[in-house]
Amino acid sequence: MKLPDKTVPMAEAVARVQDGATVMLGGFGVPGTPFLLIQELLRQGARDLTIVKNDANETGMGVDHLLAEGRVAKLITTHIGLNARAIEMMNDGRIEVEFCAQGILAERIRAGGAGLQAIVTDIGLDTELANGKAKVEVDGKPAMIETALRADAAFIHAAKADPFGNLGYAATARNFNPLMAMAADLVIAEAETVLPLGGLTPDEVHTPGPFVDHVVELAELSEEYDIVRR
Amino acid sequence: MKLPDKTVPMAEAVARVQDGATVMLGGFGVPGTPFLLIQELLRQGARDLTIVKNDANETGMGVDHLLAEGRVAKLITTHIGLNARAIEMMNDGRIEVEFCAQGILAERIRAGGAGLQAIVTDIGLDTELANGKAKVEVDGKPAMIETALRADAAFIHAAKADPFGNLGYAATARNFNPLMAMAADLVIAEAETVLPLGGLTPDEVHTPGPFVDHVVELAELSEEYDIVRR
Amino acid sequence: MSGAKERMVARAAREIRPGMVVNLGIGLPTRVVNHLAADMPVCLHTENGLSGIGPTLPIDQADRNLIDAGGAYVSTVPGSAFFDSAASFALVRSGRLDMTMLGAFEVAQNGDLANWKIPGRFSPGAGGAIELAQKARRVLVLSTHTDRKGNPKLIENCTLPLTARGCVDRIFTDMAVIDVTPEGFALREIAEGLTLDDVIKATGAPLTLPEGEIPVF
Amino acid sequence: MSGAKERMVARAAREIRPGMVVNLGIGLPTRVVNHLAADMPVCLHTENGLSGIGPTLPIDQADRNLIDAGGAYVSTVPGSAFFDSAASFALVRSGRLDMTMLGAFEVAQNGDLANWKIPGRFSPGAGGAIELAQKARRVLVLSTHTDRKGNPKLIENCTLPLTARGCVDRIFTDMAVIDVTPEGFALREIAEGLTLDDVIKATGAPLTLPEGEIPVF
Repeated sequence: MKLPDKTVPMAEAVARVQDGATVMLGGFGVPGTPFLLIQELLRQGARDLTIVKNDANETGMGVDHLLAEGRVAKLITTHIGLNARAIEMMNDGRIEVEFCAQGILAERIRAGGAGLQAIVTDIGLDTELANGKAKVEVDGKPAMIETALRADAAFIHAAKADPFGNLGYAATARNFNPLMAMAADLVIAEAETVLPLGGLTPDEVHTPGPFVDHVVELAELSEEYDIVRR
Repeated sequence: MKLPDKTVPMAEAVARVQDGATVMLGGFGVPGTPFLLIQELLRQGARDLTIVKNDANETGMGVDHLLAEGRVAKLITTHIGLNARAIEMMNDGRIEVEFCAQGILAERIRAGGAGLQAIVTDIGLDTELANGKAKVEVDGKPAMIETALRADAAFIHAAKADPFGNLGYAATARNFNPLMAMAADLVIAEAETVLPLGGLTPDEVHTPGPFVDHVVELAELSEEYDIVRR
Repeated sequence: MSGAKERMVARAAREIRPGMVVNLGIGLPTRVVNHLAADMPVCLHTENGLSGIGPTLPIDQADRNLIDAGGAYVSTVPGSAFFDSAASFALVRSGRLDMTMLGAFEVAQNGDLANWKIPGRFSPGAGGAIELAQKARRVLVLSTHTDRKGNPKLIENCTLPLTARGCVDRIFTDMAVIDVTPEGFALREIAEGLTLDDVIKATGAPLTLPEGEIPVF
Repeated sequence: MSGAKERMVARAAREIRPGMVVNLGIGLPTRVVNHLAADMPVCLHTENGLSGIGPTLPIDQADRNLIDAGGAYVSTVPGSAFFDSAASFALVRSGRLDMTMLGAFEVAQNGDLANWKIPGRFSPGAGGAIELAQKARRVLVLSTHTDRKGNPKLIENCTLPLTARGCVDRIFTDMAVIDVTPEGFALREIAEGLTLDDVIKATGAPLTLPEGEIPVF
């Protein structure tokens, strides 16, 4: 046996994302955000999207392009404080925003990726994030059910990949990427480098290939990946 | 700042485990089983233990020593088919055995390590493993609550460690080790090699140091770690 | 292994399609790997934490830390990955396992599977079988057609504790290839040298027969 | 930064004990790191996936993939580890974070904290604050004693949406060090140059006073 090859051109992979899709985007701020896959999604024109991402990037970057072009119906996120447009669109009712505690967003995505229906947690029980969520007792203590999140597609940014879809992330660019790479029906990974099979050792792999559908090699990075000078 | 040093002699670390404790043991069969920590636990004499381990090893190895000496009150496990003594003691009522589906045992331990109260799953709903477990509906579908597992102590076997407790596992010796290393109040890692700080790169770390309480370097491995000749 | 069993295993191997991720259960299913072509693009998964299983190694070449779920000393291939037990079953439960091949004590005509417990006699625990049976996209059973006493394993209703309900898609035995359909068991192929009557007699539930000649394997 | 604020930060740094794992929130708390000795055995954690934060780097030495949760370009130390967001908060929720230092809009005398939302004016989301406040073993607040309009931030009951209930252990401001006790706010130390009356006037809830002379920081 040899492991299957999943490399495809970016346009072909992204064309599978339909209007109305839920799309997970890796990244925490700049590191790990799949900026070029987002650009391709923008170019192909999908609309009415539900975006799941830790943050809304900053104005003029990543998710903000989708917001500016009116492609986003809903955002499931933890913090949008660096994107004034996102806050304004939320306040004006032009997008719906669902906030999660950051680690609970991570766990809901992981639960989706792990084929669980939900997790049970006491995080946020005393806050408005508990509104509308089912409450249960575990060992006599109050908790609530946070349902698993899955997406139609997940866009992942990896530092290294092999053709089977084994992925390795760089430093804090890991963040939500390995979780989202488990949690979508269509997982597309853009990689700065695609090595031949065996180029990543079995111990270097952060996301095992069976979770990944398509691998796209980036010819070069755009400016959005660069260091942010404030 | 520099990272704290957590290396201690094995006897000192294991002495913190009391009679009646719940102890998690890494490993799937031989790989990843902390045989020398188990030997030390046996030597120090703790009894009435609840052991959480994927399997009961084979006769004459690992968990079987604790069973043979009558130290185990309860076993939480997935499969004990290679240990006739464990099956016999279960059938005679000399130990209590709680069976879990293998991946659900993994998730219950992980949930304990992640500070969650429980997970919600449909695994085993149609089987006798569902007996006595709370049922819930998620998005209109039936599921059940599997409570998180935590232990008083977890014994971990690592291939490499550094003094801060960063751990790296070898091949399929990983299995339950990184999950259990998150899920106990006292996490003791035995390591085949303890490298100086920096000897494991930040990307090579499978279990981050903050989860680990004590690091014990193994002078040499016992025969139990060897290849099993059947 | 008898000729009939060997042909059963070879026939089952033909179910594996290019691109699949496959988990082969302990026992007969493991032997399917011997019938896969060297250039077949497929990923074998073992639940103790490896995708991309390579050939089983003799003891003198074995790595003490590299086993499959059955305890065999295996190897890696270019592109293998190691992961923990939670990630391993995440893959199974979330639909990334295209196929599993499992053994059976009993299979019911509605696809119920019992393969982990004979109360009072044999209760080792289910290991990973419940999740494999319940969540693999396609569940194949590889088994002798009857038990050691000659009693049928394919029956109307399971009498043993279930592994999973309605999970089995297709059954390969030393006598036949049989699908589980909404109408119950449907005979698809028959082992070389057997008559239709042999198969019917050894089966504990009604068999829908194919139209025309029955293919032989 | 004013002298009083600088002394507040230096004072807060003295809460960090050898062996601790500490998360420093965005803003004033981050500056605590400048007051830790080079040989202090401590592990700094940032929720975006790093244990063992090293010094912040100037732009021309920065690694584009290595930031803290506030977006600063940081570095590693020998023994640092990278992990994903789920593992990062697993550490927080399971009790492995010995201490966090957070900012505040309001702290109530029962330890309730509000620091993430001013309805109608500022609703960016809580990020990781809810879990840090609810689950760190010790929660310290670093904040100015009053808001920009001079209104007290330490009050009887929070008026803003809560981050977590009863979570705050100790508060460091530019005016005082105050503990949250079962009897409400207890003054522990006072900033150099201030009178007791200054602190009482700027605080929106009763203050228990220490016996004897009040230590100055």
